[in-house]
Amino acid sequence: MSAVPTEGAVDVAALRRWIDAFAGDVAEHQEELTRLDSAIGDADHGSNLARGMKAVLAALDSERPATAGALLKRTGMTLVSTVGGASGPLYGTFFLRMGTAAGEVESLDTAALGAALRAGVGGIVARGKSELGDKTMYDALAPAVDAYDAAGDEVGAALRAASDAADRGRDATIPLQARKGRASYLGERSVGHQDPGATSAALLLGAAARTLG
Amino acid sequence: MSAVPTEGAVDVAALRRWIDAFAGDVAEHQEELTRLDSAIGDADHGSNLARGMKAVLAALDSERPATAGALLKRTGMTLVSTVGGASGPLYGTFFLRMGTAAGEVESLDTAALGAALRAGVGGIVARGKSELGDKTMYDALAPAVDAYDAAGDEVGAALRAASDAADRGRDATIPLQARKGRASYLGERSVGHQDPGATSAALLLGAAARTLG
Amino acid sequence: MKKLINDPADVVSEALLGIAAAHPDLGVDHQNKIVYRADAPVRGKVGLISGGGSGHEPLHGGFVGPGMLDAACAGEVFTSPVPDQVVAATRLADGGAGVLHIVKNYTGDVMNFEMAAELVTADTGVEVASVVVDDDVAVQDSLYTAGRRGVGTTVLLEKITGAAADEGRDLAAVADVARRVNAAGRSMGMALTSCTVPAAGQPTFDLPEGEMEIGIGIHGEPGRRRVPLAPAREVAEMLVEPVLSDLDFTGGDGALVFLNGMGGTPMLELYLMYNEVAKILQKAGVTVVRSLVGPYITSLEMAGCSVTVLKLDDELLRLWDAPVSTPGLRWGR
Amino acid sequence: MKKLINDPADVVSEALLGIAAAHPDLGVDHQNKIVYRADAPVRGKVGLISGGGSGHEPLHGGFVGPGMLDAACAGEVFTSPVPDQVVAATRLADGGAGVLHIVKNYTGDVMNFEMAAELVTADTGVEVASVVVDDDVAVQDSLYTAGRRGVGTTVLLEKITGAAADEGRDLAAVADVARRVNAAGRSMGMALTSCTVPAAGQPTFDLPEGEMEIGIGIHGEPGRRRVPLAPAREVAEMLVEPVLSDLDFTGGDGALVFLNGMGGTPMLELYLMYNEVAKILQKAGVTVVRSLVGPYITSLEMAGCSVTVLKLDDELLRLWDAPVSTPGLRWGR
Ligand SMILES: Nc1ncnc2c1ncn2[C@@H]1O[C@H](COP(=O)(O)OP(=O)(O)O)[C@@H](O)[C@H]1O
Ligand SMILES: Nc1ncnc2c1ncn2[C@@H]1O[C@H](COP(=O)(O)OP(=O)(O)O)[C@@H](O)[C@H]1O
Ligand SMILES: [Mg+2]
Ligand SMILES: [Mg+2]
Ligand SMILES: [Mg+2]
Ligand SMILES: [Mg+2]
Repeated sequence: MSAVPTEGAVDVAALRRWIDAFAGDVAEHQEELTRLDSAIGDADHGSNLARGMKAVLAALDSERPATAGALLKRTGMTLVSTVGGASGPLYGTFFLRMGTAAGEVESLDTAALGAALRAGVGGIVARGKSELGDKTMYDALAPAVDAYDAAGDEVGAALRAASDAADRGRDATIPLQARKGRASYLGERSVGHQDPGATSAALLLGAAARTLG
Repeated sequence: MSAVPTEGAVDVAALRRWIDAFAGDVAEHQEELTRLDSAIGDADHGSNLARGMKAVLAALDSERPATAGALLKRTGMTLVSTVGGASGPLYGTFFLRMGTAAGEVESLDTAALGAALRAGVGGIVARGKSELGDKTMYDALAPAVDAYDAAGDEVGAALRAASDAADRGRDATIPLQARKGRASYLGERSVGHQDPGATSAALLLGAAARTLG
Repeated sequence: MKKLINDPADVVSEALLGIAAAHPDLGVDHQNKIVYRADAPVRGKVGLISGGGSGHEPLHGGFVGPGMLDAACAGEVFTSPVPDQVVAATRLADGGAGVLHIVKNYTGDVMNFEMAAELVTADTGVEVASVVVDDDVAVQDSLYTAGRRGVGTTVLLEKITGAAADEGRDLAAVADVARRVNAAGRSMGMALTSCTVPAAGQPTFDLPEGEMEIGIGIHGEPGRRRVPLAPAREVAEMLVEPVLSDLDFTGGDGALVFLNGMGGTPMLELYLMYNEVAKILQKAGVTVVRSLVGPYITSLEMAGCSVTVLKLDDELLRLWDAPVSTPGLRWGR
Repeated sequence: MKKLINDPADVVSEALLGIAAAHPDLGVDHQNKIVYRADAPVRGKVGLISGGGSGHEPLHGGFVGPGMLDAACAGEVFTSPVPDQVVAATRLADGGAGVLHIVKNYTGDVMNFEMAAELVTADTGVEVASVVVDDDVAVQDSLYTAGRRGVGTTVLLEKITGAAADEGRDLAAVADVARRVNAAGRSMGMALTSCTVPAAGQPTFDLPEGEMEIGIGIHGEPGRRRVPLAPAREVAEMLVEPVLSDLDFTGGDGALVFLNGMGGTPMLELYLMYNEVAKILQKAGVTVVRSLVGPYITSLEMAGCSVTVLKLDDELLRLWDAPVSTPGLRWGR
C-alpha cells in the first residue's frame, strides 16, 4: 500500500531531515537542557536525549527505512532502547505511535501529518498520564497539535503555528508547580523554572517547522 | 628532703604560673599551631596541645602538687594521657624527666632549673631520636638550653636568653627539610614552612621567661 | 569536576568491568549492562531483579547474590535503565518460577519496567510481578506529585524479599512479602552538598556553606526545603520526626533502623548520626531490634544521610537475619 | 565546614556511642575510647589490638570481631591514642596467651604504643609483641623520613593475622604472620580533594580544580607531589607502577589487590579504578587471586583512593579466606 506523492506533502526524506535537525538541536542545546533539569530534576535530560538521538541517526543510517511509518517507528524504538529515564519511554512512545498512525506510506499530507502528530502526543498521555498544566513536555505538545489543526491546509504554516504554540507552551511552564515527574518532588520550589522536557519538545516542533514546511 | 628557698629561685607557685601561662599561650595560638600543622602535617597540633593543657590545669587544680618534681611530673603524666599523637609523648616525657631531675623540692635555683630543663630536652631526644636540623621541636629546645646555660646565674636573664634562642630556633626550622615526624613525608615540600612543634616549644620558653624570671 | 573517571560517557560500562573483575561470583552482561548471579537462573526459585540509574552503588548491582537479587540492570547515571535491559535481566533470572521486578517509584523507572513487563509477557511467557517501592516521607503521595519516591527501604526490601524467594515461595507470595516491607518502611533524607553527574560536569545545585537541604531523594536533586546548617541532633529530629509520624508503632513491634550515607559522608559521622537517631527512637518508645549503618543507597559523592525505619514482625525479622552473600551485604555464609 | 556533628570536640565519643548502639556484638569502653569484642578476652587465644587516630573508619573499630581484632583504641581525629588507652585495650584483649599490638608507622602511634607496652610489661606481666606496618611506597625509608607510613596493608594484616590467632598459634607465631603480611604488602594513594579535621574547621590543604595530590597518606596531609588531574587510567598507572617496582612477582605468587576509597569517592568510581588497576596488573603478569574494593581505611571525607597489592602464598590466602565477622569485613559466618 504505497501512497501517491502529493504536492506540498512530507516525504520520507523530509522526515529524515526533521530527525537530523532535531538531533542537531538537541546536541546544540544539550547543556541548556541539562542545566534546566539540574534546577528541578537530576541533571540528565540533555545527555539522555543527545545519547538517544545519536543512536537514532546511526540506526536510520544503517537501516534507511523506506516509509514514514518505518522511519518513525525505528526512531521510537531506538529512543526506547537507548534513552531510559522518563523521556525515553515518552519520546519513544511518541514516535512509535506517530509511526503507527502514519502507516507504511512514502509521504504524508498535511492532515495525515497532523493526525500522526496527534497520535504521538496521545501516546505520551497514555504512558505518562500527564494533564495540561502538570509542567511537562505535554504542556508544549498539546497546544502545538491544536495550533497545527487550527492553521489550515498548508503544512508549512501549520508547523510554524505548532512550533510557535510549543514555544509558548514551553514558556508557560515557568510559573507552574510541577505535578508529574521528578520536578513534582520539589513542590513549590519547582515554580519559576522552565521544564526541560517542554523545552526539548519545543525544539522538536521547531525542527519540524524548519524541515517539513 | 625539702629545699631552703633561695633568693631569685623558682618556687612551686612560679612553676604553676609558668604552666598557666603556657596553657594560655597555647589556647591563644591554637589556630596558628593547627594552621602550621595543616601545611606540613595533619592539622591537629593546636587542638592536641590545647586539650592537653586544659587537662593539665584541671589536674593541677585538683591535686595542688607541693613540690617542683610533683608538679612537673603531674603535668607530664597528664600530657601523656590526654594529648596523643607525637607531641603527647614528647612534651609528656619532657615534663616527666624535668620533674624527676627537679626532685621533691619546693624551689629550684638557676642551676637546678637549667639542669631540669636539660633533662627534659634529653627526654625528648630519647623518645623521638631527634637530631638538630630535623625540623622538630628539638630545634627550638636545644639552642634554648644551651643559651640558658651560657647566660650566667640570673634566672631571669637565662630564661630570656633561652626564649630568644628558642624563637630563633623556631624561625630556623622554616628553610629546613623535615627528617622526623609527619612533615618528613612531604620531602622537599616541607621546606619553607615553620615547624608547629618548634612553634609551641618557643611558646613554652616564652612563658617561662615571662613567669619564672 | 574532580572524579576518578576517563570519558564521562564510559563511566557506567567501565565500572561494570571493575565489578566483573572484582567479583568472580557475579556475571556481567556488558552489552545489556546487567549484573547477575553467575549461577543464575536458580531452578525453581522466583527470580528477583531490580535496576535503576547508576550512581547509587552498592544499589543494585552490589546486592546481587545468594539471598538477595538474581540480577540488576544499570542505567546511565541517575537514568532509569531501558526496557531491553529489564527484559534481558528477567530472562537471566527466570528459573521457571517467575520473576519479581523491584521498581523504585520514579516516573522513568516505572515506565521502563512497565514496558519491559509488557514485552516479557508478550514475547516469552515468563511470569512477571512488580512491586513499586515508595517510602520517602519527604514527598506526599498526592495529586500534586508523582507519588512518594523509592529510597532507603529498597535495600531492606531486596534483602528480605530475597530471603523469602530463597525459602521457595511462589511468585505471588514473594511479591506479597515485598509489598509488606514497602508498607512497613519509611525514609527521609538530607544533603550537606550537591553531587556532580559526570555527563553534566558540574554540581546539580549550589548549596552554600552554612546551608543544607532537607527532604532530598537519591538523584542529587534539591530537597523539599533549604534550611540553615544545624547540629547532628537537630538534623536527626528533622529526619526521624516525619518518619515516625507516618508509621504506627503502638503495636509494640520492633524496628529495623537504617542510617544510610549518601556517598560522601564518612562512617565517623554516620555513627554519630546513628547515635542521635537511636536516642530519639528510644525516647519515642520504639524498640530497635536491628540496625544497618553505612552507604548502601547513595547519590554519587553527595554528603548527607537518610534514615529509614522499618517496622518488623517476626517473619520480616527472620527473613532479614537469613544468610545473604552479596558484595554489599553479607552474613551467615 | 559541613559535617553531621554536634560539638567538634565530641565527635569521637559520640561516634563511639553510635557504634555501641549499632553493634550489639561489640562492647565500647567510653572512658578509654575502646571498641572490643563483647566476648573478650577469648581464653587461650592471642589477643589482637590496634588503634590510631579516628577518621579512618571502618579502621580500626569496624574490624573488631571474631577472626580479626579483639580491641581497638580510638584516638582523637588523626591523633594517635594515648598509652592509657592502649594499656586498657591490652588488658581487655588478653586471654592468657599474650597480646599483639598492630601499630601503623607514624611517630605518634609508635611512641604511644611503645610507652603503653613498657607500662603493660612493668605493671601487669601480660606478654606483648608489636608489629609496625609500613607499606606506603610513596615514602622512602631513609634517613630523611620517619620511615614508610602504614596504610592499606593494615586492613589486610589485621584480617590475616586475626585468622592466624584464631587457629590457636602462640604470640611469636602470630606476630610472625603479621610481619610476613607487612613484608608482602605495598600501597600508594592519591587525593582529589583535601578533608577537614573537625577541630580545625577548614580543609587541611587547598587543592584547586584541575589538580590532584599523588603519594598521600591517610591523615589528610598533602602528598609527595601535586600534578594536573588525569584520567583514571593514568592515575592507576601512577599508583600501581611504584607498588610493583617495589614488590617482586617473579616467583609466580598470586596477589590480593585492595582498591581503597579515601572516604568521599563513591563505589562507582572505585570500581572503575579497580578495572584500570586490574588491567595494568594483568599486563604486568600479576595474577590477581583475591580483591577488595571499597572504603576500608579512609581519611574522613577526602576524595581519592589507594592501591594495595599483597603478595600471597598459600598460607596467607587460606588465612584471608578464613571466616571473619566484623562490621567492616564479614564472610564465612
Ligand atoms: N508523567 C509525565 N508525562 C509527561 N512528561 C513527563 C512525565 N514525567 C516527566 N516528564 C517529562 O520528562 C522530563 C524529564 O526527562 P529526563 O530528565 O530525561 O528523565 P528523568 O526525569 O527520568 O531524569 C521532564 O522535564 C518532563 O517534561
Ligand atoms: N621524632 C620527633 N622528635 C621530636 N619532635 C617531633 C618528632 N616527631 C614529631 N615531632 C614534633 O611533633 C610536632 C607535631 O605534633 P602533633 O601535630 O601534635 O602530632 P602528630 O604529628 O602526631 O599529628 C612536629 O611539628 C614536631 O615538632
Ligand atoms: Mg532528568
Ligand atoms: Mg599533627
Ligand atoms: Mg534521570
Ligand atoms: Mg596527628
